[in-house]
Amino acid sequence: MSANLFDQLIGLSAGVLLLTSVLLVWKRSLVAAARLLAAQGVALASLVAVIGVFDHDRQLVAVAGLVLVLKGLVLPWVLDRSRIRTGAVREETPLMNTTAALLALSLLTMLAYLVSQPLRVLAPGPTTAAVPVGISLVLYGFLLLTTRRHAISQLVGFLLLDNGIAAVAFLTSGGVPFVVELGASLDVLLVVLILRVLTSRMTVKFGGADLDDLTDLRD
Amino acid sequence: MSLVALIRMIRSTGRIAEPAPAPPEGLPGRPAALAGSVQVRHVDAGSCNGCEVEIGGAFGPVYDAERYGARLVASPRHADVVLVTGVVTHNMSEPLRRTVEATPEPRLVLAVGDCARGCGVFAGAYGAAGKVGDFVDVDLEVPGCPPEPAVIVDALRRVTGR
Amino acid sequence: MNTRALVLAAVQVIVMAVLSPLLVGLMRQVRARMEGRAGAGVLQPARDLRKLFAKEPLRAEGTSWVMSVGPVVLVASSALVCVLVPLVGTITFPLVPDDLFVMVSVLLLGTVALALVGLDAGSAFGGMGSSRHMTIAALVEPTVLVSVYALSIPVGSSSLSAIVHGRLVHPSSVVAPVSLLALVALFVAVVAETGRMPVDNPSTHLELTMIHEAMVLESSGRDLAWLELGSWLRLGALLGLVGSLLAPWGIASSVTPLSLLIGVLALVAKLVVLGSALAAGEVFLAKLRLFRVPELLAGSFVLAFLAVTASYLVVQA
Amino acid sequence: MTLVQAGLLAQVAATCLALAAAAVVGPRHRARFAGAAIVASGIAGAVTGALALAGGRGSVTLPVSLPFDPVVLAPDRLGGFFMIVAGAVGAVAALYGIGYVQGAAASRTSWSAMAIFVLALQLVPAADDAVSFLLLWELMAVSSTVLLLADHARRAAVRSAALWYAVMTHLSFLLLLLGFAVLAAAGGGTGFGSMARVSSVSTAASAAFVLLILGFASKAGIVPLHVWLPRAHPEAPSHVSALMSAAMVKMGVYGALLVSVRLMPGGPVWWGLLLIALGGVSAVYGILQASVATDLKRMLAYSTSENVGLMFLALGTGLLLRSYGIGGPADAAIAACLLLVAGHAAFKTTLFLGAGSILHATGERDLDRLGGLTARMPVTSMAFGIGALGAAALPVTSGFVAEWALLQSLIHGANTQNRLVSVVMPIAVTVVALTAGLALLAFVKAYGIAFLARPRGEGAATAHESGRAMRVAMLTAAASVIALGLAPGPLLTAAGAAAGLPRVGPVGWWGIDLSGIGALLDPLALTTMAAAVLVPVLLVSVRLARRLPRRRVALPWGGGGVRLSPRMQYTATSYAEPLSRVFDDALRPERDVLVTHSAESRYLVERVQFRQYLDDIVETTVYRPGIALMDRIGLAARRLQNGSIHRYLGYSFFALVAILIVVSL
Repeated sequence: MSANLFDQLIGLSAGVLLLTSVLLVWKRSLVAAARLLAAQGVALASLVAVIGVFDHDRQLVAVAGLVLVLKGLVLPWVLDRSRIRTGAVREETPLMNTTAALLALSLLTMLAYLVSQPLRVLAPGPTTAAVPVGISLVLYGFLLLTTRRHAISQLVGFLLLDNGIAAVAFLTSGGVPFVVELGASLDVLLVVLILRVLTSRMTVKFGGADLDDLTDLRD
Repeated sequence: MSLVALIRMIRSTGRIAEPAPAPPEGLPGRPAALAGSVQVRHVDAGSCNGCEVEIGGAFGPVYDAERYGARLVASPRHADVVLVTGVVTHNMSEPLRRTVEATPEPRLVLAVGDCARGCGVFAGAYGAAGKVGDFVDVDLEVPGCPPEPAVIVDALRRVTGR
Repeated sequence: MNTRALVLAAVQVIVMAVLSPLLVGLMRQVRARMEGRAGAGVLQPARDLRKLFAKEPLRAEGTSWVMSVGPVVLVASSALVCVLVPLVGTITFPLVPDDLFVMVSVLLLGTVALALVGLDAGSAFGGMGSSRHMTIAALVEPTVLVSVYALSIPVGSSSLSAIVHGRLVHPSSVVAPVSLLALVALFVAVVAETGRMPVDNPSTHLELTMIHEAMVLESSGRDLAWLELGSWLRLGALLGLVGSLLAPWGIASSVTPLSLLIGVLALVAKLVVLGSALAAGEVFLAKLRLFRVPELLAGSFVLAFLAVTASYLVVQA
Repeated sequence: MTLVQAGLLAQVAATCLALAAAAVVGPRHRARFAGAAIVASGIAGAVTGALALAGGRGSVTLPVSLPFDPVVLAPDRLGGFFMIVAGAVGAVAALYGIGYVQGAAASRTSWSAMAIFVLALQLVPAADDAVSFLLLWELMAVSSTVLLLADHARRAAVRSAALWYAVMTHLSFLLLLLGFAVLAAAGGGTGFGSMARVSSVSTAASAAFVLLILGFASKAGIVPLHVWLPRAHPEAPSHVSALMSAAMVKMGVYGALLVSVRLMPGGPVWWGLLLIALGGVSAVYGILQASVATDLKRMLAYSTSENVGLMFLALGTGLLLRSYGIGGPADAAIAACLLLVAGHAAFKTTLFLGAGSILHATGERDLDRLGGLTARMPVTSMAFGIGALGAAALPVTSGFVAEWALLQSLIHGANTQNRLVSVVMPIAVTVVALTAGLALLAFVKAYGIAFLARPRGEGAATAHESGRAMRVAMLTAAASVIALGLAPGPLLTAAGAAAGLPRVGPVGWWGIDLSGIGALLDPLALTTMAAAVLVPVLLVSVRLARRLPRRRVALPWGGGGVRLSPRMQYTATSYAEPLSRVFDDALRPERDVLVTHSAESRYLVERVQFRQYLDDIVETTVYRPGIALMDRIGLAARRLQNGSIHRYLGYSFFALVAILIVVSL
C-alpha cells in the first residue's frame, strides 16, 4: 500500500467516523442511532485494518476483525434489542435542544483540534493528523451522556465515547495488543449488558427509560 | 414507508395518467393571452363538496389537468379562471363578487356543477341566494351533479386550447 | 472594464434567463412523472410567464410603491447574481470582485425586496411569509459564508471564479472530504434560500404552511411575472454555482465562440442533472415544521464549520 | 497661527456664539440662531478634523479654572478622523434640531447643553494629554445628561434613564481615571507622548489596558456594559439620540483605538482576544435584542451595541493579527473598524433622525402601532429606507463596504500557520455572518412595519411630513450613507492615514483596495453593472405599463373577506416571533396567554389576550442582583448615620487618628 493511498484511506475512515458522530448528535431517532453506530463500527474497523495492513501487523488485522464483529454488529444489535424492549423510538426531550447541541459540537471539534496540536507537532503523519477526530468523538460522547435523558441514548453516548477512545488509541500507538483490545471490548460488552438489564428493569418499574426518573430513588 | 419501498412503489406504479383524449374545440372568444396557461382559483360558494371531490379528481394523477396547462392557485391575483362550485349562499355572495373583482383581466368565470348553473337541488332553499350567474358574469358552464372529472378537464382544455 | 468579461456576463445573463424557466419546468416535469402524472411539459413555466406579462396588474388600497418596485429589484438582483457567479466561464471584471460576500449581499438585496413586497400587501399572510422568509434568510447566512469560506481556503481567495478555477486545475480537491462537507452544507443552504423542500413547499396551496408563496399572494400580472422570474433565476444561479463547484469541467476560461458553447452546454448538463436530482429528492421529503428548520440549518452549519476546521488540518499536515 | 489652530478656535467661538444666542434670543427665534451657531461649530469641527487628518498640526491651550492644568488641544491624524465624524454628525443633528425641538427640549438650558455637547464631542479626540481628555470627557458626559433630562418633568422613564446613564457614565469615567493614572505613573507624565513610552508588555500596561478598555467599552455600549444605551437613546430627544449614538458612542471606539494603536501598539496577544470576545458577544446580543424589540428607538439603540461590537471585533482582529505579524489582513481589519465608524455614524444619524420624524408626526415609538407612513411621509420614508439599507449592510451603502472589508480581513487573516488565529477567525466569520443576517431581519422589520401596508394606530393614520429643516437634515444624512457606499475610496484613504495603515488605498473610480490581502471592490462599477441588467427589465416594464395600466382594487386579498381590518396585519412583535422562538434560550421571553371563557360554556372563548415581555437578560441577571446588594449595603450603612453631631465628629477624629497611624508607619 502506497503512503498516498494510506493517507487517503485514513482520511476517509476518519471522515466517516466524524460524520456518523455528528449525525448521532443531530438525529434524535434511536432507530437511526443503532444504524449509525454500526456504520461507525465498520469505519473504525476499517481504520484499524488500514493501519494493520500498512504496518504489516497481522495481529492488528485480527483486532480489526474483532472490532468489526463487536462494534459493527454485536453492540448495535444489543442496543437495538434494548430499544425495542423499551419501545422507545425517539429521544423526546433532551436537556439541550438539537440546535444548541450542534453548535456546541462545532466548538468541541475546535477544542479537539486545539488540544491535539502538540501531539501532531511531535509526530506529524496521517495517523496523528486524524487524532483530533478521535478526541472529538470522546467529547461528543460526553455531550450525549450529559444532555440526553433516555437510557438508550446514554448507551449511545457511552458507545460513542468508547469508539473515540479506541480510535485515539489506535491512531496514536499504532495499535493495541490483541489481548488488551479483547479485554477492553469485553468490558464494554459487559457494561452494555448491565445497562441493558438496568434499562429493562427501569421500563418495568417506571414504564419508561427516562433517567431523570431515577431521582425518585434518592430518598 | 422506507425509502426503498417508496422507490419500488414509484417504479412499479409507473404512469397513472390516462392517455389524453382528442382536444376539444376552443371556447369561442377566449382571450388569446390565456393560450396554454390557465391558473384556476376555486371558489366554493356553497357546494355540497361533491363537485370538490370531482375537481380533486380532475387535478389528480389520473386525469391530470395540469398537463394541459391548468393549475390551481392560492390567490385570485394569480388566477385567470375563477372556478365556482355550488349554489351561491347569502354569506358567500359578497366574497364571490370580491374574488372575481380581485382577479386581473383577462379573466373567465367557470360555473361547475348543476347548483352553480341553476341552483340544482337547492333551488329556493333557505340560505341559497341564487345561481352564480345572478352575481357575476359566467363565461362557461359545466353541467353535471357532480360533473365528471373528464368533463371538468374538457372545459379547462377549451380555455387553454391544449 | 474588459470586453471579454462583458461578453461573458451578457452570455451568462441571457443564457440563465432562457434556462431558468426551463429548469423549473424540468423539475416540475420530473416530479410529475414520479407521481405518475403526464406533466405539463418543460415549457409550461415559460408559457405561464408569457401569460402573466399579458395580464393587468392590480393594486390594492393601502399598498405602496414597493409592490411595483420590489419585483423589479428582485429580478435585477437575481440577474446581477447571474453575472457575478461563474456559470459559463470564470472571467471576472477587474474591479468588481465576484466575491462571495458581494454575491451574497446582492442576493440578499433581492431577499429584502421580496420580504418588503410581502409586508406591503398588508394581509396577515404576507407578513407571515415575510417574517418566516427573513428568519430563514438570517439563519442561512452563516452556513453560506462559512461553507464557501471552507472552499476558499485551498485557493487562498474568496473569489468564486478563483475557487472554481482552482478546482478545475486540481480535480482531486473536488472529491476531498473537506470540499464534500462544505458542498453538502452549501447545498442545504441553497435549498433553504430558494424555498425548496423540506424548508418550503413550492406547490402548496395552504396559506399557513407557506413561506415564499405567502409573500407573493398579493401580486398579479407583470409584478408576479417578475417575482417568479426572479426566484427562478436565483434558483438557477445557485444551482449552477453548486454545479460549477461540484463539477468544474467544461467551464470556459477564455472567451471564444467554441469555449463559450462548451461552457453553455456544460452548464445545461449540470443544471439538468442537479435539477432532476433535486426534484426527485423532493418527492421523498415532507416539509419540515418551521421550528425544526433551525435544526437543519444548524446541522448544515456544523458541516461547514467542520470543513473549515479540517481545512486548516489539511493545509498544515 | 496654523489652520488647525484657527479651526479649533473657530469651534470655541461658534460655541460661545451659540451659548449667547441660547441665552439672549427669545423662544421664537432661539432655535434658529442657536442651531445655526452649532451647525457652524460642527462644520468648523469637521474642517479642523480634515486638516488634522491631512497632516496639519497646531495646538491650542485653553486656560480653565485654577486647580487644573490648562486644556491642551493638538489633534493628530486619528483624532482628526473622529473630529470629522463628530463635527459632521453634530452639524446635521443641530440642523435637524432647529425644526424638531419643542417644549422642554427648546429651552435655554437644552440649547446651551447642546452647544457644549457638540463642542465636547469634537474636542475629545483633539485632546493631547490625559487630563484634558478626561476633562472634556466629563464635559461631554454632563452636557449629554442635561440634554437627556430635557423631558424629565413629563415622563418618569426619562428620570430613570438619566439615572442609569449618569451612573454608568461615571463608572466609565472612574475606570478611565484609574487607567490613565496607571499609565501616567508608569510613563512619568500625563501627556499622551510620555504615556506612549510605556512598554506595552509590562504589567502596568496590561492593567491600564483592561481598565481603559472597560471604561471605553461602557461608553461605547458594549455588552454587558450597555444597559444605559437602550434606556437613554429612546428617552432622549431624537437629535440628541442621533448625536449620542452616532458620535458619542464612537468616542468609546476612539478611546479603544487610542489605547491600542497610538499609546500602546504591540501589546500581548490576549488584548486582541479580549476585544474580539467583547465585540463578538456585543454584536450578536445587540442584534438579537434589536430584532425582537418593538420600540423603534430602543431597537436602534441595540443596533448601536451591535455595530460597536463589530468595530471592537474588527479592532481586536487587527491587534491579534498584528501580534502574530500578519500585517496585510491586520491593516484591512483596522481599516474596516474605521470604515464601520464612519458608516455607522452616517446611517445611524439617518435612522435616529427618521425615528424622530416619526415620533414628531405620530407621537408613537411603538412599531406595533405604526404602518403606512410611506404615503404620508415620503421624505422620511426615503431617508429611513436608505439608513435601514445601510444598517442591514446591503449594497451599495456605507455599511456594506465596511462589512465587506471586515469579512475580507477575517477570511484572509486565517490563512496562516498560526493555530490560534485559525481557530478564532472562523468563529469571528460566523459571528459577523449571523449578525449580518439578523440585522437584515431587524431592519426589514423596522422599515416594513413602520412604513408599509396600512396604519395600525390612530397616530400613524393622521401623520404628516416633517418641516423643512428636518427634511434637509435627514436627506443630508441619507445622502452621506449612499455617498460613502458608492465612493468609499477617499474614506479608506482617510482611514489609512488616521491609523497609519500602508496597505490600504483607493482604486479605480473611488473604489477601495485592500492591497495587503489582494482584495478590491469598486461599488460604482458594481452599481453600473446593476444598472446595466436593470435597463432591459425597466424597458419591458415601461412598455407593458403603457399597454396595461394598473387597476385599483379596494382591499388586499384576504380570502374574500369584507372586514379586513389593519389589526389583522403582522406587527413587529409577530414579525420577530419565529426568531424569538428560535433564540428562546438566549432571550427568555415571558409570554402570558389570558383566555376568557364565555359565561355560557367553557368551550366557548370570549377573548384571548397574548402578551410578550422581553427583558434585557443581562440587566435582570447581572445588574438587578447587584443593585439589590447595593441597596442592602446602603441600608446597613444608614445605621452609622443617626444625626448625632458628636458621632460625626467622632468619625472625623477616628479617621484623622487612623491616617496619622498609617503615615507614621
